[in-house]
Amino acid sequence: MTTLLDVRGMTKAYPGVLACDGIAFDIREGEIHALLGENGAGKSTLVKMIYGLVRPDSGEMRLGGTLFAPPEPRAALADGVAMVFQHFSLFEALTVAENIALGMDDPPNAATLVKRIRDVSTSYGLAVDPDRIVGDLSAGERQRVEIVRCLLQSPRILIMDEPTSVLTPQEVALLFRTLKTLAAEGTSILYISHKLEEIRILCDRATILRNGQVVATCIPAGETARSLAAMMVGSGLAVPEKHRAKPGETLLEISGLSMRSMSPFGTRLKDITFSLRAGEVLGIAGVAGNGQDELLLALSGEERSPPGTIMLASRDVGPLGPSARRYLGLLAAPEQRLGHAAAPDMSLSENALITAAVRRRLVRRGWSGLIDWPATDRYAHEVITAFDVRTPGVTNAAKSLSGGNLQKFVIGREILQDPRVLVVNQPTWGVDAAAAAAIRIALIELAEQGTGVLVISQDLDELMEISDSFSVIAGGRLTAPQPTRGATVEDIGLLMGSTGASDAAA
Amino acid sequence: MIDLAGLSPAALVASLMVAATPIMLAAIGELVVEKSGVLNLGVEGMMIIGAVCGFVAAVETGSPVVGLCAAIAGGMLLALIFAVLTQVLLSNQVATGLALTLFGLGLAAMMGQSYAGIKPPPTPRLDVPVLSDLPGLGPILFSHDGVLYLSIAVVFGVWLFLRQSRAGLVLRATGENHDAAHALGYKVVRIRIAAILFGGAMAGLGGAYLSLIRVPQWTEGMTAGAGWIALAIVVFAAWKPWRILIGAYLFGGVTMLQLNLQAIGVGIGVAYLSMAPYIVTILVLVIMSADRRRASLNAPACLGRAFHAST
Amino acid sequence: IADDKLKVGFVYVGPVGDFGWTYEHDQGRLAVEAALGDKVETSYVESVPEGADAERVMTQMALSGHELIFTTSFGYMDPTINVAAKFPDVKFEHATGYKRADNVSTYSARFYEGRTVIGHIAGHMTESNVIGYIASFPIPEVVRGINSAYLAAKAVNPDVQFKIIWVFTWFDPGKEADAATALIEQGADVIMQHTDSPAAMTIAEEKGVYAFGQASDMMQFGPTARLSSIIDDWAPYYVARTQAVLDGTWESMDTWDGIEPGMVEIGEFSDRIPEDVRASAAAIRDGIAAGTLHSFTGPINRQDGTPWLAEGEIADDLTLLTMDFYVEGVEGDIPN
Amino acid sequence: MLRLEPRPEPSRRMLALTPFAAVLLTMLAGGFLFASLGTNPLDAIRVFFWDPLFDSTVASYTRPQLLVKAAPLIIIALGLSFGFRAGIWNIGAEGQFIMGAIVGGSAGLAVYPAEGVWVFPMMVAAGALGGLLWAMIPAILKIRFNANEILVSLMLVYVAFNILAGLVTGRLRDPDGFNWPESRNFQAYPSAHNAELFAGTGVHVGVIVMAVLVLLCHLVLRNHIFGFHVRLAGQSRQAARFAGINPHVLTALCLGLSGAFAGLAGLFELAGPAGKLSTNFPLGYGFTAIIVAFLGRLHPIGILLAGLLMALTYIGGELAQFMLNVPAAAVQVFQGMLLFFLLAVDFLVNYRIRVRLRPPEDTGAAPGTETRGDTVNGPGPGKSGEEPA
Ligand SMILES: Nc1ncnc2c1ncn2[C@@H]1O[C@H](COP(=O)(O)OP(=O)(O)OP(=O)(O)O)[C@@H](O)[C@H]1O
Ligand SMILES: Nc1ncnc2c1ncn2[C@@H]1O[C@H](COP(=O)(O)OP(=O)(O)OP(=O)(O)O)[C@@H](O)[C@H]1O
Ligand SMILES: [Mg+2]
Ligand SMILES: [Mg+2]
Repeated sequence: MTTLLDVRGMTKAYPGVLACDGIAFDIREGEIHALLGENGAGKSTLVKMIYGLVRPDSGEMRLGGTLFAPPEPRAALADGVAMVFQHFSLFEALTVAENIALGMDDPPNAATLVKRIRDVSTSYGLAVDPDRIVGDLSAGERQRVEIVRCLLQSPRILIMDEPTSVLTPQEVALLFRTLKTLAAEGTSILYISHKLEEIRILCDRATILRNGQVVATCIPAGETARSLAAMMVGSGLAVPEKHRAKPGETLLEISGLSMRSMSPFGTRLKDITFSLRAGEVLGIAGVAGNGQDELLLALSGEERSPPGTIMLASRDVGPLGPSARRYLGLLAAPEQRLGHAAAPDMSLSENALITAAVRRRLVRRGWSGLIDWPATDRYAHEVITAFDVRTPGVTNAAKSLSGGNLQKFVIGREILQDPRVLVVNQPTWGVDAAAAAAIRIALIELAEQGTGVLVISQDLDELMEISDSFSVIAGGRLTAPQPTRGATVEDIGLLMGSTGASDAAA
Repeated sequence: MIDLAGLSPAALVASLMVAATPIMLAAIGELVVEKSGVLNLGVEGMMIIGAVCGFVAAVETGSPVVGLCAAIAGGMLLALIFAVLTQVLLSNQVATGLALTLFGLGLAAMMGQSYAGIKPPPTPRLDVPVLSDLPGLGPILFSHDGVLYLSIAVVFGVWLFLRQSRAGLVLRATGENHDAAHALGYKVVRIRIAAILFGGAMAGLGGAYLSLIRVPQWTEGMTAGAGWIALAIVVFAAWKPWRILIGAYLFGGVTMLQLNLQAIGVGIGVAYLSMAPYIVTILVLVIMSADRRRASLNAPACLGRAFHAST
Repeated sequence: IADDKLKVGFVYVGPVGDFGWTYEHDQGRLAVEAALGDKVETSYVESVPEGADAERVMTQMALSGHELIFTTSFGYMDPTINVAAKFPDVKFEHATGYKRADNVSTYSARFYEGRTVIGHIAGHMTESNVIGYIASFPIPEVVRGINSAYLAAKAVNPDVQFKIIWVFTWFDPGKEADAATALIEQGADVIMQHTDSPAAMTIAEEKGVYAFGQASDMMQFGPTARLSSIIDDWAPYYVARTQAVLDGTWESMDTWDGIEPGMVEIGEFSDRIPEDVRASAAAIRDGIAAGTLHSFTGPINRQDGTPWLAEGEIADDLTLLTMDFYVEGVEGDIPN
Repeated sequence: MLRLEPRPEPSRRMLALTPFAAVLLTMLAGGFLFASLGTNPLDAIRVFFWDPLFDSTVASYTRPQLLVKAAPLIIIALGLSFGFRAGIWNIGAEGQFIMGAIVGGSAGLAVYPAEGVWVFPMMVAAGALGGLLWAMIPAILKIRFNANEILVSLMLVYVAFNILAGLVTGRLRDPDGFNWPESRNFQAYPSAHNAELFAGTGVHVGVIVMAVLVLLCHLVLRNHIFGFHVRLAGQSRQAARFAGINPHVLTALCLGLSGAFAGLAGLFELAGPAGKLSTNFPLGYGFTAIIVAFLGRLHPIGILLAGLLMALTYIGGELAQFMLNVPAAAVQVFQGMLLFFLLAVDFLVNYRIRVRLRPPEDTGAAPGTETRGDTVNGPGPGKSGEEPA
């Protein structure tokens, strides 16, 4: 195979960090090439430079032998470089066809475009309806829209930044099939993911980054996930040890919970019933957009639920708000780190105050309502130390942290409040392997101390690793929990597909 | 006692169209601005600058057409200040808009100082021999000035532009998610500046309609709050061009009806009649917004948010 | 700063460019400069809101050496009295108010006299017998004007009807234009106004009905529509009062002048008014000036039919100054 | 080529320097403006910025008047700043100002001519309540019907004005006032009069209240959980909900607070400097206060300084009119320029200018990366998170 893209000495500095430091690698024609690294290793920065979104400080690229320095994404697109973003770049209020037209240099008229969308989506098995409003789509569907948008440009290189973090195993399988077809047709794919197993299955070669530098290149199929992780981190990786403690009394009991979503594009919860015991880790699997967010909101108290549907230690907490529930020991950590679990521009101290005010008594009691800032700082510091959050200090803004570090802070903030029940949604989404392992270990340890832990996750390996039992959420319904031991990822995946994931993936 | 028969619907409609045209022009301009994600509260300032520029140019050249062009240019120049401040220097849009109004009112007063008490050249009116005299439809359809027809054409054009054209799609996308638009390679800042300039042009034209056609004279402060009404009508219209037309005509209609009812001698308190247009606007807004989904879908998601591309 | 010129200050409620109330006061100021030349130095502050800001402006003027200050809006009454109390050596002249002090005079014009003249013309000129009246605020002065115009019109045209629109503004060209349009739609073929902008005149010109200039002549806004006008002419009074200060003869007094000394001036009659009407209108004007005629001469009933003035009785100034009722024949209610 | 680059932290130095830079730039540009009008620019600048503070004949009077003129602006802006930080856009403070004056004034007139120390406090309470209730209309319509509060509060300004016009020609008309559409003058009703506290200065209780409120708001924003919730909501609605803040309650609180402050300012103004209700009572303080709030960067101390600067331009403008015969319009233009320059240089607090030799392309962040100078909800101040000590 011939080299399609040759990258030499790419360097990009941001104030305070050298995001990319003389990176050199190459992509061959028809190759699926993985880019691996911890959070903040420089993967996104590198691909943004290739796509013309970020200007390198120095370095040069050659595409098919000729010098390639796209000043803007349009130029990159014109030269055949397309990109699917880590965070979707879609317009929610517009239709699929409009979104796709926006991504094209010279879109044909509406009718032709719709036809071409249909053609591409059937030939690659990527079902999308051109007339639907993107806001109505599930995460998986949105990603298909992005991919179709790229494919219509017939790219020579397709860049995908963490594409699978929001997909079901079936959707992942479908995506992989599509990518392999593309590669077979000669398209090169540059693929970023934190899921090492996927990379082993999919990718022909891998380039591993650490601190903005290339530290290794390898053939993933010839490595284990462990060895890949070790190359990324530069040392061995701790593996969560699943506990075998005996679950205690029932702490949380959900019965017949039905609620409509407050967001226009949300999923309605239908007759959710389950219970969670002290010391138990219950996993909830499911495709994104099947009611996970709504379930978390219902449990955290952001949405009130009908009386009698949520009982915490035999006490009806349905009508209570988040603060009252926290006071009683029901804590939660939502999926969205920036903007939901944490306020981007606020300091870590202030972010600690967001949930810990009640249980840690950070606000003086009685009428005064004055904040005890020294105590708040101390608590934030405690979280940082206990969870090895890498940041200069508690006055740093939440958004200055990398994804993994912020996630450790968000989870740690809840764990150190000594919850009776902790609900987490996607605890390791987009988090690098080392940080993800740390978070999983912390959750298991928490359960060992007698807390009931509910983990909502799309990452089935993660659920297999830490949960005692699991159920599947699909179309707003929850299956009866069953023990994890003895189940396989394939079993759960089938369950997810059979119970109504079909209507989300239609 | 009350002689409602004294109300002639045809005459009422014809006059409300004239009363509504300045606000409609300003509102359709602001709609485009807001669709691109920018909130410009300086409509009043741009209108009055348009009024004075149009007046001065028309008087100096004797041509109302030159006046209207000058008004458009004047409105755009003022809008350019807003554009530079908010798009390049990233100043707060609400405060900058208010300051723009203050500045515009002062500047217009200064420019117009020696033009008070002068009559501008008349703007010709369409006067189709037979049609204009048709009872009912004649005065409504066939006896207005060109700008009034132009204003309706602009509403139609904006509707067509936003719905059918690629540039319109890009504009909507920019207002919807500026980061994504930027990532797709669209020049967010340039698009927004263009939209702001269009808004300035329309506000300026609306102002000149006031000073050259509706009340052909220049007097300080003559817009008297029309710009604020235009802003209200954009929200009232839920950012839909056709509803701008309906909203502006409704507002003009309530105003004219109020005055007519007074003239007939309907014994409702004048103060209550005068507040009627505002209360009706609030009521319509409440009824429309109660359907949360529809209303929220239409507001540009990035409205009023500053955009800065970091590299 | 220390020169021997008399510093005369003017506080205006609107912009001098309003072509109405403030414009005419500023004409008076310019007349003072023209008449007294380098014996005086005038200055003004325009668009001063009534209330606290007015008080501050007057104080600053007094502090900076102004010895005579004209405050030209009713709403400046209390501020004028307050500031005058603090500066006994400064003379104040307050327009249209009723509170005086040793160093505060008041002055106003009997505009209603002018309205009798134009009401007379309007009564003759209307063919539809509907006269439109754009009223600003329901204050005694405006009510008085409506009544005197109505009585004069009625006297020559028993079928005449007044349609009145209250716009609750002194100055909003757009609204005044809309009001004029509505009145014309309601059949008015003569428009009178008690608001300050020339908008109504412009509309009248455009729609081919008659109108009268208000405060200033407004000829240029309605060359064919304009029949006549009521012009405020403050110049003689301002010159005289300034002269009095220069002469040291200034005393606090109350002036309510009308047509006679020229404070209210009737603009030239248009050629479109028939010869005989022009003559009769001139006779009324001259009669009022000579004191042989009064706008409110009995018998006059109030709107509700109760008698107000007996046969031959003339209204007293206090009733006129506080007038809050329509005379018999005017339709509608005074808003309150 | 010049390029803006976000600073990691807002610059303290620029925070202090930019207002001076803006004033200097305004002096320069204003100098040209006045020169073009035939006025000596140096004289004009002196009259605007120096004389109100230091001129031997007028300054002893104008200095305290700065406080009097600024007090309503600052009080209203303080109230607005909470909502603006939380992304709740009350544009109708003018209406709340009017209603505060109407309700507070009516309360006083209702008991006229009763004398007693309770009269004025009762009026103050009624004034705040009037503003608060008027602001609750957009609050309730927003909470219940999701109606845009910018529009509703703005429309209610016109409604309030018409109510005022109706009342002063009707029920509130001074029975001894020759039927002029005005209320009784509170200056002539000792128990209700918000009289000056220090003879000859015009400084009234409202000025003291303003000072207290500045400190109180500062404290609340920094150290009180309510202030924290307001800041949090301004950053992210979702995070605020997660923190247990009920958005409806927050909307009601922020609108209510700004309404109450505006009402309070209205009552102080009515019972003190203005004296009586009339259609000339509203002067646009409610709108000017919005600019003051942003110029003050929504920070209480900043608002105090911005309010005083605004007052300076008003008073300087009056002096310029009669001392130099500058038309009022030029004064307004000058004020507008000052605002523009203040807004224009403000970006230096959060950005630095980089000079680049290589022409930079307009490239930038992916959709996931934060855009600086940006709030999560609605039109917003870029610096809602900043909190200078
Ligand atoms: N726009 C920016 N401004 C300043 N620093 C940045 C910017 N973008 C990235 N960085 C910094 O550059 C470094 C590399 O970031 P990059 O996004 O490339 O990491 P990544 O490998 O994609 O991480 P992740 O696995 O979390 O996606 C990080 O330290 C990050 O903080
Ligand atoms: N404008 C910026 N200034 C400073 N740091 C930035 C900026 N944009 C991004 N970063 C940092 O760059 C790093 C990587 O950014 P990226 O866009 O890849 O998102 P991310 O944090 O990796 O998201 P996720 O964890 O969800 O994958 C993060 O640490 C982020 O905080
Ligand atoms: Mg990344
Ligand atoms: Mg990441």
